[in-house]
Amino acid sequence: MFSLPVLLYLSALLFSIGIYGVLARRNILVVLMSLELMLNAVNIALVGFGRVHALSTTSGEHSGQIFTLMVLAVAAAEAAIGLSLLLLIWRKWKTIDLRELCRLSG
Amino acid sequence: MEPLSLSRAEILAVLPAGFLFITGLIQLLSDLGDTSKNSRHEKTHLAMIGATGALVAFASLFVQGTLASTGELYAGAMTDDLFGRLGAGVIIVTSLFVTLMSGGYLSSSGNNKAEFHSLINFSAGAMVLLCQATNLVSIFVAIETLSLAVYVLAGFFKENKSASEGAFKYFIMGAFSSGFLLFGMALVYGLSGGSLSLSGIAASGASSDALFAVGVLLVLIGFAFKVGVVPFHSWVPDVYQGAPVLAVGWMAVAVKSASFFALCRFLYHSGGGAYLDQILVALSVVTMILGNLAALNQQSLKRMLAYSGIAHSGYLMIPVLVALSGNDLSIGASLPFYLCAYAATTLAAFGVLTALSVSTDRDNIGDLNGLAKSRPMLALGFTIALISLAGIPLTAGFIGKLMIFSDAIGAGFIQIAIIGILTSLVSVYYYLRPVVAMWFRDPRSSFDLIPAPWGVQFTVGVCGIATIFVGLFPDWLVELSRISVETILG
Amino acid sequence: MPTFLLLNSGIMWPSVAAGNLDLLSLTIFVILTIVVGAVLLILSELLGPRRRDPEKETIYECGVPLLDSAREPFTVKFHLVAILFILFDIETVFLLPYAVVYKKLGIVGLAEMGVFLLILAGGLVYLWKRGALEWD
Amino acid sequence: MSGWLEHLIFGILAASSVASSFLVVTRRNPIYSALFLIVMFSMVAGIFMLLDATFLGFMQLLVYAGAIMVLYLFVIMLINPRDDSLPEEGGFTEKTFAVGVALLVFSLLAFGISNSETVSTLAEAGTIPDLPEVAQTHGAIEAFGYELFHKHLLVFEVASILILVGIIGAVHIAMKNKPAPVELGANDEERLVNDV
Repeated sequence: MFSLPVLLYLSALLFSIGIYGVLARRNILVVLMSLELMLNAVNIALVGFGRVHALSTTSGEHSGQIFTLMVLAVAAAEAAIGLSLLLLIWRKWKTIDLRELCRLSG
Repeated sequence: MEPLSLSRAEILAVLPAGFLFITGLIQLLSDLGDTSKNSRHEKTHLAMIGATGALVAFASLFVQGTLASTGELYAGAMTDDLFGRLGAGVIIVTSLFVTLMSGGYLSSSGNNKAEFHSLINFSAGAMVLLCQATNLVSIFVAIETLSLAVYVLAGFFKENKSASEGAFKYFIMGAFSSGFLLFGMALVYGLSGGSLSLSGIAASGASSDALFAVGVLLVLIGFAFKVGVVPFHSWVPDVYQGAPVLAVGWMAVAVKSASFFALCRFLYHSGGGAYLDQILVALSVVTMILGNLAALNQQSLKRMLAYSGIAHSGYLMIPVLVALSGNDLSIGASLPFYLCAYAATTLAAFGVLTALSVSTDRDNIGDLNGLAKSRPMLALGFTIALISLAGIPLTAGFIGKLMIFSDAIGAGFIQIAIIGILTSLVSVYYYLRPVVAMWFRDPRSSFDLIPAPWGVQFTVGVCGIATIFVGLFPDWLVELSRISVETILG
Repeated sequence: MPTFLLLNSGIMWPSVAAGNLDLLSLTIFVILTIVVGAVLLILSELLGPRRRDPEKETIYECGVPLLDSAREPFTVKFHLVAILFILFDIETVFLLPYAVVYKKLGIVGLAEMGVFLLILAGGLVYLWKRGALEWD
Repeated sequence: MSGWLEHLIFGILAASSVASSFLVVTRRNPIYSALFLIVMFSMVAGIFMLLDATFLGFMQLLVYAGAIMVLYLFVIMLINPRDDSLPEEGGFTEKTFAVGVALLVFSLLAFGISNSETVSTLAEAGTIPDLPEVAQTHGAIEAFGYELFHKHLLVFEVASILILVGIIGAVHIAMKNKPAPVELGANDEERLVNDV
């Protein structure tokens, strides 16, 4: 059961759950969390491929893991900027509802 | 376990991006003195640092001596071939002009902080690396660095509400698209035998695999968001209207060309799956049609330029599609040329918009009435830019479109070329409306036109002249772009 | 394979390589803490006497009766510090691999890490001068 | 390590990560979604350790569950400490559109995974535990750091620029600019205290 196709199905499933979260939810906080969820789903696929190709790859034994470390750094910087933008929106509009935000700004 | 070592070529290859990062840092630290007041006076020292940094970075492009590429650098993370350097050159020149313009523009809007200048330089450095990146990790990190910088630039004027709301929408769309981009890269990495470098992916020959095609499609979707191709363009008009004019100019020119250079390099190496040609055809056709039609009845100048930017992304898709379908890559040579022409033209257009926005923040076409009488030079610059965007002869835009459509016909994509020509005919109408307003309407503009900052006048002048010059003597740039395309595959 | 789990079958026990021992002990530690904590809680929940008494419900000697729910909005200062914590946390994540390998990387490695830290020191100076760290 | 145990543990981790991610997306109260997201990050960290990426597993716990979720909880407490101020949930059309796009992407990926020859050839090599042994130090911090600095030096430097851009952005956007608006009357004093 713990094999590459299952890992890929798992990461695809988490990715789609993240997509649902971004598109369906009106609470901006949950949208930002779903974005983190999507990036994390990809990490599973990356590390899985890295492990499978560990001995045969040309780009180095830990190439998948190093890519994931970079995704970690990017996700953290994105969360930092996203939440400060959210704070700016909260200060100006006093709402964290995405649809209302669109309505207010016309 | 030998210790780390950097070859001379590696150090020289990273100089352009390195100088841009250093200038950004110096600008940031040099402006820390007066934190309190929102300074009204124009901080020329920031513009000077930025300009010298950009010029030194441009010079360091040629310090390598030979234009030939010295192979894989930093273990395959980056290359210094001509294609990458041509992209880097476009980015550096654009950052030079935007830095010159930003001094006057920011001080007029009372928000004159060094963050704007340093973010422009940081994102310029990241774009230079993006044009020269040859492995998936460096492409991804470069795209994310420049996107983060541009999200902050879009929301730079915190006070006005629509800017912060547009920036937030841009952030969510951008983060969403980088999720797709990343998943596509993970699949391409996994299915090409675990090789991160683009040459390894090309060598692995997995492009017939179904999941590999899905991976390339997801990467294409990620890039399509960044570039603003139709199904993924909904953020473009709002952000272009909300964000500061200069940040919009930076997005329209630099971010688009860097993304296209990286997309081109990626697709050339990965080859793309079986269905990629049809998808690219569909994307470019729909983008051209919708982009131009939507721009027809736009009253606001910024929204009109936003939709024209989307339409031009559609035109730029054609050389990518043409090069991918045939196995002869030199056909796709029109892409670098068109990007250079597009960069010069759009910079002139946004220069004029910056000049206008210094004196008024109303930006519908009616405000241009009689501009020719009050500001003949500005009106001339804007007219040249619009004519070149429309593709009317004697301008660089015309040569670019000519090349694109002749390549498309040469490679057998007759219908796309016809659609392209028809849509650019349609675009002539909405490009000429402001020209008519400027030259043939009597001025009823109620705002007093304060003279544009020197940086803006300089930019509009130089870019206007460059557009005409390339329009009249295009063959040096055509030759350069044809050679550069051949060097991609190394 | 990570043989870090206590439950693996006996045949694996003697062949646990030295490298994995610390992982194994880590797992034992984690499992023991969870088990001991759970046992204490559950036992006191089940065995403890449960006799309601108004006297017991009153607030402990010098307590202040509650005015409002404890969830007051934080000031924005916490938010900015939390963001900066994340970003400098990422810096430590990159420092960790360097700290383990710096001997093998030699002078060029030192120069690379120097550039990395210089850029982030520039960020710190920017922060400090912009007044992001002031608390009042 | 006998195979069945690793399959069992992977099954538990995968099932709980899918369940907690589903709960993250569906809970009305953002605090519960944040807590379930922490659970999901720890499950994914467990999967990393099963895949011999021990350093990465701990970094995932340190950065994601440790730092990012702390920030999320800070923001949640900052924005809606009371439960009544939650935005009411999206209409039916948004939900169906979102489910449609999510299902479309999942079916595209599942179609790709199911009939991709490369994945099936890779899977023939057996499940992950039966794969050829990797070196004992694989995934440990030393080999990871060595490879990070030798093969990905350029990306390491660009990462510092990424963090610096994050710092500049966060400070510029999140900080209220110094000159507080002066038009506040005396009676607005207490409003200033509550104003965030």
